[in-house]
Amino acid sequence: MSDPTATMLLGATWAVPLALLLACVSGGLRRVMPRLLVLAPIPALAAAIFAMQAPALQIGAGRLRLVFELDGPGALLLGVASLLWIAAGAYAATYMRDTSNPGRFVASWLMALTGCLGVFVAGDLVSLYAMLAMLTLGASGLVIHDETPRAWRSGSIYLVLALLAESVLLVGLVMLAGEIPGDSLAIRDAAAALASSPHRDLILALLVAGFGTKAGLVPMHVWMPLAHAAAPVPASSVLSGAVVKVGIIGLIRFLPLSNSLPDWGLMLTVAGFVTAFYGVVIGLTQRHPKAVLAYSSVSQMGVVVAVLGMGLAAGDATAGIAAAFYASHHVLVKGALFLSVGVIAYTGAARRATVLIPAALLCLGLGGLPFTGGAIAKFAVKDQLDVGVVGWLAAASAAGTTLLMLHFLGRLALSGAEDSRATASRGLSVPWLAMAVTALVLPWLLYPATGLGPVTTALEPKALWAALWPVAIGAGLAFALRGWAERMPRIPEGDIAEAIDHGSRAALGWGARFDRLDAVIRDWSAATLALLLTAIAFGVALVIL
Amino acid sequence: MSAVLDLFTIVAVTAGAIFFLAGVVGLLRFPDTLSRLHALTKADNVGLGLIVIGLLPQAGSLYAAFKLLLVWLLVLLAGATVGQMVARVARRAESPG
Amino acid sequence: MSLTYVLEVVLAVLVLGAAVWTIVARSAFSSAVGFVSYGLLLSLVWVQLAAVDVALTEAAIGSGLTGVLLLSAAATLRATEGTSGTGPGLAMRVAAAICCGFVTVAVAAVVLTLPEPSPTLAPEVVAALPATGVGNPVTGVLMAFRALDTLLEKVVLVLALIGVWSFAPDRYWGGHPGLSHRLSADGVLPFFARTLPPLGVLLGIHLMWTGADAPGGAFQGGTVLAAMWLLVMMAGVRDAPAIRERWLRLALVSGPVVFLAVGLVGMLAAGAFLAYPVAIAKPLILLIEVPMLLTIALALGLLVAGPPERTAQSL
Amino acid sequence: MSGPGAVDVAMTTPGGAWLVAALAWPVIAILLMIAGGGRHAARIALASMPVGVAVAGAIAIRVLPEGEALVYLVGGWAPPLGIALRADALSAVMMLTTAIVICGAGLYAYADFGPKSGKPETRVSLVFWTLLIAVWGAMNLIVTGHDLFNLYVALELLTFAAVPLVSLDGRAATLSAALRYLMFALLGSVLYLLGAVLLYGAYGTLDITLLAARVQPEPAAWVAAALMTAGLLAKTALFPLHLWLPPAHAGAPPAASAVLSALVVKGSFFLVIRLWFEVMPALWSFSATQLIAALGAAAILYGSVLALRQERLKLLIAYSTVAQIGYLFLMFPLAFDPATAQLQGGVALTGGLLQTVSHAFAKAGMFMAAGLIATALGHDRVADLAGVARALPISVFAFGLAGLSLVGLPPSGGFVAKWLLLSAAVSTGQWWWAAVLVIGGLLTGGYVMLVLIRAMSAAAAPIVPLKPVARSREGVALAMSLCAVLLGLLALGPIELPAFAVTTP
Amino acid sequence: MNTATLFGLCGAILIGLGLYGALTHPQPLRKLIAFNLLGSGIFLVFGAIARRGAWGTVGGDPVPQALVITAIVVAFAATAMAVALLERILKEGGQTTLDPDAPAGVITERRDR
Repeated sequence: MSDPTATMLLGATWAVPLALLLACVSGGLRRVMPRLLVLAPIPALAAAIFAMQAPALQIGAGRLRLVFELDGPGALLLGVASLLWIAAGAYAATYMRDTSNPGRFVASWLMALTGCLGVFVAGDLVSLYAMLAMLTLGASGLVIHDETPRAWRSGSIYLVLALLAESVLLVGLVMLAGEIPGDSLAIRDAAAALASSPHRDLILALLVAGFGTKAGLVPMHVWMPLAHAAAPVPASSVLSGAVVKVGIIGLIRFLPLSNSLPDWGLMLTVAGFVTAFYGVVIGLTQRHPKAVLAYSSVSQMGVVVAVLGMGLAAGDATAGIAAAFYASHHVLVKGALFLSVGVIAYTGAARRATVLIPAALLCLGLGGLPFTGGAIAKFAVKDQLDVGVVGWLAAASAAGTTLLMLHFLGRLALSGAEDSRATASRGLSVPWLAMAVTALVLPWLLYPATGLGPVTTALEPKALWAALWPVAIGAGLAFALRGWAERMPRIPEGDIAEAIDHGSRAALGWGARFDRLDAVIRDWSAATLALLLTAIAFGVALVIL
Repeated sequence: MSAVLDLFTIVAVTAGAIFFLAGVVGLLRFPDTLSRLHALTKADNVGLGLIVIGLLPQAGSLYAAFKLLLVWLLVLLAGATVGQMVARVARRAESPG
Repeated sequence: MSLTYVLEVVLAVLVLGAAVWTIVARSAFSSAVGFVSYGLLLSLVWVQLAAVDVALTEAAIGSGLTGVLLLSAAATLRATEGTSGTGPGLAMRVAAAICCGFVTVAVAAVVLTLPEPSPTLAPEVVAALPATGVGNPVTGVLMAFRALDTLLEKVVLVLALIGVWSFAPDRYWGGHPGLSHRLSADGVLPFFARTLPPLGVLLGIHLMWTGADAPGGAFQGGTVLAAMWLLVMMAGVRDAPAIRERWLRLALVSGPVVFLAVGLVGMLAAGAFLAYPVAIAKPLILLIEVPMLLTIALALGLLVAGPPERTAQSL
Repeated sequence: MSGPGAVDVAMTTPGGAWLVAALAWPVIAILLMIAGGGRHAARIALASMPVGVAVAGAIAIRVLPEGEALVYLVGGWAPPLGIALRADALSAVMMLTTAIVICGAGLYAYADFGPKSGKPETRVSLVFWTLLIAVWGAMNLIVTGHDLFNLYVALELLTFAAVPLVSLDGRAATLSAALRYLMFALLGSVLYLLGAVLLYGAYGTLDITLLAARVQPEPAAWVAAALMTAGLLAKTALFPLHLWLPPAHAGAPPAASAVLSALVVKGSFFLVIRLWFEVMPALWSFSATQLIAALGAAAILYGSVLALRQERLKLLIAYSTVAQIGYLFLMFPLAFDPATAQLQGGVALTGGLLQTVSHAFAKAGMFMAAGLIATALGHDRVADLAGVARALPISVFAFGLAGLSLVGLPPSGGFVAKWLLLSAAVSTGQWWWAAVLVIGGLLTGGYVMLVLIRAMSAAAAPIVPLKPVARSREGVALAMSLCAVLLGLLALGPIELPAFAVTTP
Repeated sequence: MNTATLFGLCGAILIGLGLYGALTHPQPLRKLIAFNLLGSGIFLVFGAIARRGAWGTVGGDPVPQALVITAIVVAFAATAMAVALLERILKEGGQTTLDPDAPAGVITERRDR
């Protein structure tokens, strides 16, 4: 494919969904839109395949011009994410058929889609921020879609935390922009400038806090279980699969991986593993399968961050692509598993196996079961995680993941339809199975493209054993602890979110104070006095500098 | 000659001033509105008249003298009108019904 | 310590006394009365400040028309005086007094430290006055050097009038301002209102005419005319015109229209907007001032008369 | 001819006559409307709007490219004796904004205040259009006036035009709102006048250029600066002087609210810029700039919180104006150059100006959209907006786009403004203002989302508009919001943003 | 102390008085009177400045004098507007204080005009 066309694809990646979104203003188009959702991500898929070497797409000429381009990690994540969006879109067309408010659903969906895919192709600070904002607005719309009190609470907490993260990011990005020499806001230049910047640590802190929240690092993970459990199934599938990866790609792009920063590396690694184990432990206490999956996502993102942390500590640039590869496997698996939750709800006891068996494969795959996509994903990050104590931690987290996922499998089996002959419609089962197969197979096909080495090395006995034993331990634990799940303490979804509720209640109290204050300030005499005081204050400020 | 005129002026103006004084005293001392009004308007009109007459010799030109007289006329007119109106209001106020 | 200076100090004391009275007076009406006398005293101050034009304006508008407005408003609003509450508490009053005092002190300090010799534009005005053909420097400033202000301020008057009218209830729109309620043929006031106006109109036009070279001008003249008109309307000799009358509207805009037209012609004839060819500067200025007199008289009168309060039919 | 008293070489520049046109056409239009009566007022106003746009455009074309100011000496009399008109880049930008917003308001309002065929002249049919054009004329004068007293007349003109707009519907509540507005605005303008008087007493001129050359750090200048600033802030309704704004802006008819919130408060703000950046750029101390920005910051936080707490949509928007006005004042400390102890144009000023313009468009769009929603629902309770998004998608979309710009999300003009202000704050090391910007953005996002989510939630029963809402009016609202958003795309062009820097003589 | 300074200071005091009245009087009409007081105080200061600018035969700088005349007319227009508004509010039975009116400007049921 010729370069200009490929470059155009970079634009189409976000322009096509955006166009569909704008089309929603017309009622007629809004009605047919659910059936078009499946088409929206196709340009992105094409871009991921063809546009990797394509020259960047530039819009405008000023310093704030928009740049869109695709690097290795970006292409990898963009490809798998677009696949998930396609499948989930098809799934949603059926699943949301009789929702109360289809208009808002498609609008939010397309908004989130635009933002999510746009982030992967964003090549400069402004467009990156723009896409993140778009994503937040759309995603919160998806979370509150059911309009249950739970949905409202989750949605508002998500919105607040996401906007907070973006504000922190904005400050970081603006500071970073100040460090870039010449007239450019390109992300690659920014990342290059970051390492040598005098404000490096402050900027890094802001960026890590921002992207960390997006990726669900503990303790900024609160929103994830809430949002993913509250949203409709197809939505939580893309939220947990694709959307959280914007945090990862952000870290990959901005962390100066090529020059080693041991302190920051160590910090990130610790944060990553804490998150990884925290997610497993809390996840085990959850009842709702979607909540369990959400906590598993928290845990998995922790692993990815740990990978990046080790890479940053060692100054090893390949950590970026490795982390991206690991994350892209998670995109597929987690997306598929969320879809399965919706499928099994319509599946009777008789046919349950048709859902549980592929689900089980995926679950163990996430733990790293040989010959699954998970195995190759784990293999891809061995260079980072296979060093000393970190190696043991990684293995432990793999075992924990297996345990958690088997717990999920158990909860999934319990959440079938009453009617034992019931069977899910093709509109649901086909996308789910397709995603399942993709999750198992695609990573093996993609691995060579990452340039991390030949696939065959992943099939050597040593590698197989390294992948197998943590899974075995995890399965063993699960068998030993079977039934314990009931006796686990009940921790609410989003564990520490209660604190936020208290905070908001207090805030409301303060609001009332503001009303009273306003009545005072807007009293005529008070305001006129304020006028005179203002004049006097300026006079004083002028006389005594 | 001019001395005589000056003397005339002094006498006339002083007389006028005295009338004004009387008017003020009446305004302050008389019992009811109507008689207060009576004192005030009369005294002031005459007083102003005397002052104007007294000033006529000092007016440089015939035009200026004419203007002085015009002022007096206007004051008379206005004084009469206002006195009338105040008197009406006063009567309405003092004799209810 | 000359006699005039003593008189000036007394005058200042009187002015301040009247001012204090308007603030502390118990009823709004007596406060308004106080304001009128304050205005008259102030016009004497202006004379002492060698600003006779301002003195005339202050007496006519600042004290006269404003006084009429305030007095009638005070009469109308007397009913509500109780309802407005007692105002802010002692603490607020003290704070207010302190702040206002501070402002006064600051302004006074500036007045006392003004530079010597004082910067003045008098020489420039005197030097440039011949080009305008008028002899009264103030008129020169108003009509030539700062003609833009004067033009805009006509627009302000007309606009304020539209604003005042806009406070009328919809049903009365186009009707008569609520001054006179019945047309009375007899009585003293009507007689007064028949006798005085001819003289007043004469005086008004005279003021406008002499304004070119002596103190006076369109404003002072227009104000006198407006006062005469108000007298006629209040006495009920003539009813206030219905505001929808076409002639009224046309007369209202005539002043600014001519002013603007002459100004635009000036762009071609004298090379600048609101510039007058030296040869015919004075005639042009008079040409402007005649319709301006009309506009000012009408606008001022109607501003006092207030928004329409009766439908045009109910005469 | 040029006044013999000319101390200064100020000369009418080629094309300066356009400034006269900018002042003359609104006056002509107003006089025509009064003479022609309310039955023709709407037509006259709409017919004159293209003229106004053309004039504004002509001035912008001459000024913006290389930032060369247009000057016109009225009557050929050079300052200090005469009055000069001067249009620089700032003026041109404000003029264009005024033109677009007022045209929008006119088109939007035609349905409400247009002539009713056969009926005699009605009150609003004359008043609204006269005052709308008067606001335009006053704004033109404010941005081109170069003489402090001339500007005082302009300020009063603006007030007299704005106040009756507030109480156009004649309800008791709006009438008292108008009275409060009038009284406080008058206080503000006399304080401004007092300052101007003192400046004349000390320096013998009111011309901005001459004053800039003569002003010294001394009592007269200090007192004048303080009084004028305070007076202008009162007219701009900067916290804590906002007592009059919420009821006034919320009570006026939508088209009027749009003009009031978008333009009228910006008039006095524009004079603050003139005063601080041009008349006395060297007079301001670091503490003074910090003080004015502190008021701005308070306005941002306070106004946003109160907006969050409003139950009525129009009051919410009005309080959002209180908050957004605060942003305008953050630029002063950021434009303060400690080296020369001067206020200097540049990134900060550009950001502030961009904020002014984008807020003008966004707020116009918001009020228009809110007006349509209120017409359709018969109420504007935020709590009961469910289903509006389906009934009036375009209006809600317009509201959303406007919100996008207020929150400062790309690609809106609000974002670029925020970006510039943030980078100015970072580069001058004044972190605290950056924090204010960020928190303000969060709160803004809060109340915008509050409305949008409510509007988008499903109604129990689909809404049937009480009155039909014309698509064209929704279109106008949308156009305003689009202007706010597309303004951000300006930054994509190679325009040298700091070109807006004030050219201090 | 010469005439100009005397009346200049007089103006300064009037300004303070006017401000105080506008601030403390509960009734709008009294505020309005105070506002006029404040205005005339400012004009007086300007007049003093004009007087100081006397030059040759001209008793005072005519520019400030002309400006004061304009300003007086503007102030009158403002007063007229305020009075009209005040009387209309009275007729509408609206409140005649300037203190915050909580529900001001909210649209209840839209009345057709």
